Amino acid sequence: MVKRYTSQAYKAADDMVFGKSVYPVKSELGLEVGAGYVTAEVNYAPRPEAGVSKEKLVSEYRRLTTDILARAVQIGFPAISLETEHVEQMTNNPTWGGEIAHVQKTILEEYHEEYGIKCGLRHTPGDIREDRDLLALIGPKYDKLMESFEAVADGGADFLSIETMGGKEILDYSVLRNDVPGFIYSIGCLGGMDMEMIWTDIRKIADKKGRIAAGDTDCAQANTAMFIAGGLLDKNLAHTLAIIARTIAASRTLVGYEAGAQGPGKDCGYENTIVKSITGCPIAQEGKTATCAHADVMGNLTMQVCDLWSNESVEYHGEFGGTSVQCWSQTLSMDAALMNVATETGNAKLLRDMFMLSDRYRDPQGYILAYDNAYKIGSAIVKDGNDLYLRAKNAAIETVNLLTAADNKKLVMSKFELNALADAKAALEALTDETDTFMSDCLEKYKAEEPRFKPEANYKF
Amino acid sequence: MVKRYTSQAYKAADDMVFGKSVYPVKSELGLEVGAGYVTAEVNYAPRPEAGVSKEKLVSEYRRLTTDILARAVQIGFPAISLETEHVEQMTNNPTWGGEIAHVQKTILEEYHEEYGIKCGLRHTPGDIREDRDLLALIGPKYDKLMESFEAVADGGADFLSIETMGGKEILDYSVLRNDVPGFIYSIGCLGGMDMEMIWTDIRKIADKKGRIAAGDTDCAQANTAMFIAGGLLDKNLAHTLAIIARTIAASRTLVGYEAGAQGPGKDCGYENTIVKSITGCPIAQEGKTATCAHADVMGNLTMQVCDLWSNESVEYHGEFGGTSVQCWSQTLSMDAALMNVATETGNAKLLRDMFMLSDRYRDPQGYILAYDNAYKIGSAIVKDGNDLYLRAKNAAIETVNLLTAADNKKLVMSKFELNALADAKAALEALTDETDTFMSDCLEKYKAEEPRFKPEANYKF
Amino acid sequence: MDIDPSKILVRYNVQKEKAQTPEELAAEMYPKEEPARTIAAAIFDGEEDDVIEGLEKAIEGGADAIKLIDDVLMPGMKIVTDLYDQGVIFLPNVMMSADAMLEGIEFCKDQSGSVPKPKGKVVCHVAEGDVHDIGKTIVAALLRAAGYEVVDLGRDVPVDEVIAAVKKESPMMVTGTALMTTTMYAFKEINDRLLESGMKVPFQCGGGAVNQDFVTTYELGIYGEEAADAPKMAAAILSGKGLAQLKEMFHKH
Amino acid sequence: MDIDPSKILVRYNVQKEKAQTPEELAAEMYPKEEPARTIAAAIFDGEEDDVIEGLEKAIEGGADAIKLIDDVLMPGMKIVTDLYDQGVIFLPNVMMSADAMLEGIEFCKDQSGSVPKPKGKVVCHVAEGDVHDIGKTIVAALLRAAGYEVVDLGRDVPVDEVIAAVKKESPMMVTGTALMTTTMYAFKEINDRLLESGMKVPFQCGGGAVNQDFVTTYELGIYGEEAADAPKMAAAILSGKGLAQLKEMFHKH
Ligand code: B12
Ligand code: B12
Repeated sequence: MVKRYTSQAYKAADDMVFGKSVYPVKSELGLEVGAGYVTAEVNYAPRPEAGVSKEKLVSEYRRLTTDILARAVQIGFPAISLETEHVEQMTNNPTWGGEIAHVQKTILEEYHEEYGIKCGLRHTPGDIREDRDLLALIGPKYDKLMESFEAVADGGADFLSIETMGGKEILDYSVLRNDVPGFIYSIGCLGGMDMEMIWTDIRKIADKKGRIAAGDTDCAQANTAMFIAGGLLDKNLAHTLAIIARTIAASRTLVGYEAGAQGPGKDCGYENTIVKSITGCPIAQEGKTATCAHADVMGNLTMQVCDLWSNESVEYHGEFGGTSVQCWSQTLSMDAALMNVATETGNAKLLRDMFMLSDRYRDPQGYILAYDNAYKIGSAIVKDGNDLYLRAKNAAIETVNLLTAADNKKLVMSKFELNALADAKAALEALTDETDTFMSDCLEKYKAEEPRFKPEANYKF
Repeated sequence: MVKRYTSQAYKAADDMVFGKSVYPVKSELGLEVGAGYVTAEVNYAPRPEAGVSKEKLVSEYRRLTTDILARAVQIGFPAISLETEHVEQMTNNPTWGGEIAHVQKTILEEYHEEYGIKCGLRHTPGDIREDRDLLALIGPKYDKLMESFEAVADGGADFLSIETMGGKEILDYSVLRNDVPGFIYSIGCLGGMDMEMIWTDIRKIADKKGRIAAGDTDCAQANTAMFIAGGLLDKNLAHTLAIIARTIAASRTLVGYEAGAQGPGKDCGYENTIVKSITGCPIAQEGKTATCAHADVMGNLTMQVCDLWSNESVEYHGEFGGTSVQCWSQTLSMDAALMNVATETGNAKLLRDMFMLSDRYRDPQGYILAYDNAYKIGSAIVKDGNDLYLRAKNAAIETVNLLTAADNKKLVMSKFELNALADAKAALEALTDETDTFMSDCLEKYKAEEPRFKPEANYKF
Repeated sequence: MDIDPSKILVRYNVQKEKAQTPEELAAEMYPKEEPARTIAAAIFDGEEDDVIEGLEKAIEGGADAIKLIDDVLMPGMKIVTDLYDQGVIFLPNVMMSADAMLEGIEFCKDQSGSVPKPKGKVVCHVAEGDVHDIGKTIVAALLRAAGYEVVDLGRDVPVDEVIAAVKKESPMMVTGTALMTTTMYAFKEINDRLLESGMKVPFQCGGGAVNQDFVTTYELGIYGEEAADAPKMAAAILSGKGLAQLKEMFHKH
Repeated sequence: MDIDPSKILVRYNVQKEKAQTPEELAAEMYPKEEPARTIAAAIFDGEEDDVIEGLEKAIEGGADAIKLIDDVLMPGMKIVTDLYDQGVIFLPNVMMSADAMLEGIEFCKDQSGSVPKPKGKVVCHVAEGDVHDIGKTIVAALLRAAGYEVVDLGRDVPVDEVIAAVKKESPMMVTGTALMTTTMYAFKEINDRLLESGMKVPFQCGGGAVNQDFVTTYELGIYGEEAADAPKMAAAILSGKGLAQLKEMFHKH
């Protein structure tokens, strides 16, 4: 059993700020994350044509890594971090991912040596534990995944991450049905259980190889909900429900740290403000400079307490201003420069608040993720920190309470959002306080309704 | 003769801030530029394939305009402005540009009507007054250009702009030879003379059609110098010289306003901070969110006193997060939201200063364009505001003085940059105070050295 | 520090919202007579038990179970999808209403012992190599909600399997979903293999990575921007539209 | 408000700068003997008058005017381009030195009355429809500085004219510059037309819009990343390298 968080690393929400964390981490080439400055974390995807062979892939990553570093020294950025999110071949063939990590690290070393630029490298193997129809979380694919982590750690990746998928089979079902108890079960309970297993093992590999177990994200579930919710005018999911999925996800992402992760948390974990309030570990975030990858309604807000600032993903291709990775990395680094100026001039908290206010009332999601409210969600989670069900439920209830209490002249919600919120509130109030009851009720319900749900094989029920 | 500026619109540098100008302008669909808030100005280029026929081009602009507006309402942006920089066919065939303006304006009207979003549309015909080998500033191409302005004004363009090329034949020669007197002659004198002619006529068209003569930029010269200067490690032109070309350009861009332009000045005019200090007219600027189009070392700084915030240009194509215009317009609008939050919370000047400090010491260019120094250049220009030569020379000398006086612990220049600066200083000190002497000396010198220079035909000498 | 957000953003969703609630709008659309009215309301509310109860009463009252499907259940569901199309209600409501309606259909079939002829059959799939299946799930649900029989091949479906399914099922249309730029090329192959086998079935393709320009590069392809376009296209096919007409209807430029 | 910038940025150019000044480094490279030393210094300083003066003295002292070109002027210029390649001096210095050296060559030719054989001929142009010619101008200047004869067709050059010039001049290589994604396709056409006419001349292409992936799509194309690659490629051709070897040398991936 892992040790659960039952208190928060920060005494007050106002103590949190970008660039600083309670427990900074350091890469091999001098990059300190969360130690007082914000650094760009550049993300990229190879062009489809590059996927055909190992050679082409390696060459693609060599080029884009060189491009990014060349641009960074041209503009005078003191530090840069890269994240390689594996395409499926790189994880399924662990030597591919390992070689690519090595090639990238070698380039970083050369630049570090020649210019003194501080560099970090994150590798994020894909969660390949999925058959065509089913999740197969435990078994041969799991072992292959661990092999991949070993290979990229050997290759030189400083930060090890993954976006795990535990619980996704139930979330996919419940997200299209406004089923809030299903969110709690899939994200908070099933997801959390899977995370505990996998992060315990990743930490072991990290320790063995002298690397850093960085962190996870509930991309597979909370981001799915966020994307289905979409923009202000989309009609696929109420944004009040998407944010409930998100706060529940904080309880889940937290498990990674309980099982040994140390940060920087993954960029697309929009729950990371909540998580940072609890763990004090550094986090990556994405937002307005990740429009290349997706659209969301919290572009500035997510900068509020970030330690790495990411573009999520951009396909490698040409633009008038250079290659896509050069363009986006430069914009990211300029954003980081602004934050670092604020820190150096003693205005970090003021800038943080401006970031936050830009999107606090844009959407219920921004309202809850604003660091003061996020901190309150964190408090609700640690109150029952020892129980995955109760803490996820607390997060959901606190979300509903905060939204209900919001100044409705400022956070103006549509009737539709308010109705969904009222329904969620009712569903939450009807929930049991008994974890065992909840777990067995859900087991029964979802076994009946979702044939893809294989509880014994995946969660050792 | 136009009325020259001999004083500055702002009493002090500190009075300048983003989003506010002394003389705001208003578009047909409710967008007020410089009236207290910053708005994104989205720029785009059609894909090469789209250029083959008028139909394809019109369809391309229809799609990208719809894309931008659809995204803007999804994220909740209160306003948006578009700039269409013509591809050559659109200016050479005035009806093409006119029809595209009309198609775009119609879409803006629909969105304005349905959502109340405030919209602006700028059209920027290409400066087609160029033969294969020579500039042909006056003659049939000029008339065609004026036809194009009439057509886009009829089509519905609110703001009329152009990037004129007067003097470029000499700048191209002198920029590769560290020839600072050549900068003054080409940019300040020849460029200014051409601007006076063309902007007097653009203003007439604007008045006739009820549109706004917006403004010019010294893209053809100062940006050429800036690009040749490149990044920190490039070795094609000292950055100390590039910034001299830039401050001279302020004197030139100012002529547009003297001849009737009212703003918003063009995005790529990095001299616009200087110009705004004199005219009080609103300006567009580009920087860290224009990396799609080019790289520069002043990504945040250029936001300091902007009224529109632009991405310069991005080819229309797909990205994971939508089409390229959607991605960049969203990032721009988020930047604008941050600035507007600062204004609303009374922190605009503080944020302005943070933007500025991010790049003030990154490069000699940023140092001089920092609004306090930019203001001083403005003062030097208006001191001899009635004389194109003297005011351009003043700008150059003030630039050298400011750089020389800079705290060399903070603005650390390379020996190379310092040498170039010293040479420039010597060249400037050797210059006559007599405009006529300078003009006739240069005429003789460049007629001999640059066969493409046709003074009589182009500048009516 | 706080702010009055009205100058920095506009909540266009709130601004655009209809004055009436969805419930009020739905109520106006319910049929006048009973039990159709009660059943329509039960479908709108996604209450399966109430749907069944309403159907039981109707059958007790002498109604033909199979006719109830066309006369009561389908029109009741149409109220829901119409409101979704108008942007008045959201997708989960449609999903829950569809679940309730489909239960109702099952009940009717059981009661009558006979099987009604569905409006048409559609084969749905996600491209090989791609696990992003939520878009496909929505497409399938909306098709079912509109009364079509859906053969859902799931995700990460090899080209061979799609071809085999089309041969076996002879559907009126096929749908493909791809969210990754790497996987969407399978659609071209499916197109070619279908043409080779002489099966000129309209092939509607959508999903995050897919755009109209790509889809127009293969003959059978018709671009689907949003899930609701799938039942619309099925309806267009039923009304006799051919490939060219479908492209005209669903292509934006 | 002010800031200590050391935590937010690094001026890598300053950091990387050599301890020695360019003048010191150049002085180390000057030949020992006179008048070669004075002339080399005059070239470095871009002082045409001093170059001529030095040449006059040398000729008075009995030197062969034509031999001075190869023995004194070219090596003097090479110091400049070497320092440029090492990043010690900047382009305008090269341009001014080249101007001075070229004047020197003219002077020597005048003096001897004979014309020395240049190292080789290169045709330079900017693609049709494109007026961005500064890159081309730099390329041409560096080629001249390295002793090649340059036929500069200018900018916005129709394909026909490029072909005609190659036929007429039989150059050892052709260069193309394009800054716009719309104009670079002309290079492919030039390639095809050259091949049609059986002229297998290496065709180096560069400029903002051009990248290696594009250039590798046509047989004669070799990618030029920066202007200094042009004289390097010319030298490689002189040393007997063929198309395949040139690609190997100048292609990065
Ligand atoms: C949720 C999500 C996931 C979930 C998917 C859950 C699920 N069951 O589907 C999970 C976590 C599993 C996942 C995994 C991965 N993902 Co993912 N994922 C997303 C995300 C965030 C949202 C996608 C989504 O669900 N959208 C909502 C649905 C409803 O939209 P939709 O499918 O487009 O459907 C709508 C319309 O298109 C239309 N439609 C769809 N199909 C059809 C068909 C017809 C006929 C019609 C008419 C209409 C229609 O109807 C719908 C509503 O109107 C996107 C981000 C993005 N920008 O899209 C990334 C994204 C698609 N994923 C991406 C990646 C890279 C991956 C991984 C490879 C990550 C990894 N390294 O492991 C893996 C994929 C493994 C694999 N082999 O497939 C990339 C793809 C990049 C690329 N190369 O193109 C994206 C774009 C993220 C990014 N910016 O990098 N992902
Ligand atoms: C300066 C400039 C201009 C100047 C050009 C002055 C001149 N005499 O060249 C002026 C103002 C005239 C101009 C005009 C236009 N421009 Co312009 N311009 C630029 C700018 C800002 C810099 C280009 C430059 O000079 N770079 C410096 C030189 C030295 O670089 P270079 O040519 O690439 O050369 C280097 C290397 O590539 C290499 N190289 C070059 N050729 C070769 C060849 C060989 C063999 C080798 C080995 C090496 C090599 O050597 C050089 C140094 O190492 C770019 C911005 C950008 N991002 O590039 C836009 C840019 C190129 N322009 C652009 C546009 C759109 C235009 C206009 C159409 C604008 C308009 N609407 O009127 C017109 C063009 C009209 C026409 N028909 O051509 C776009 C092109 C977009 C596209 N479609 O691809 C750009 C990218 C700006 C943007 N982001 O939108 N422009």
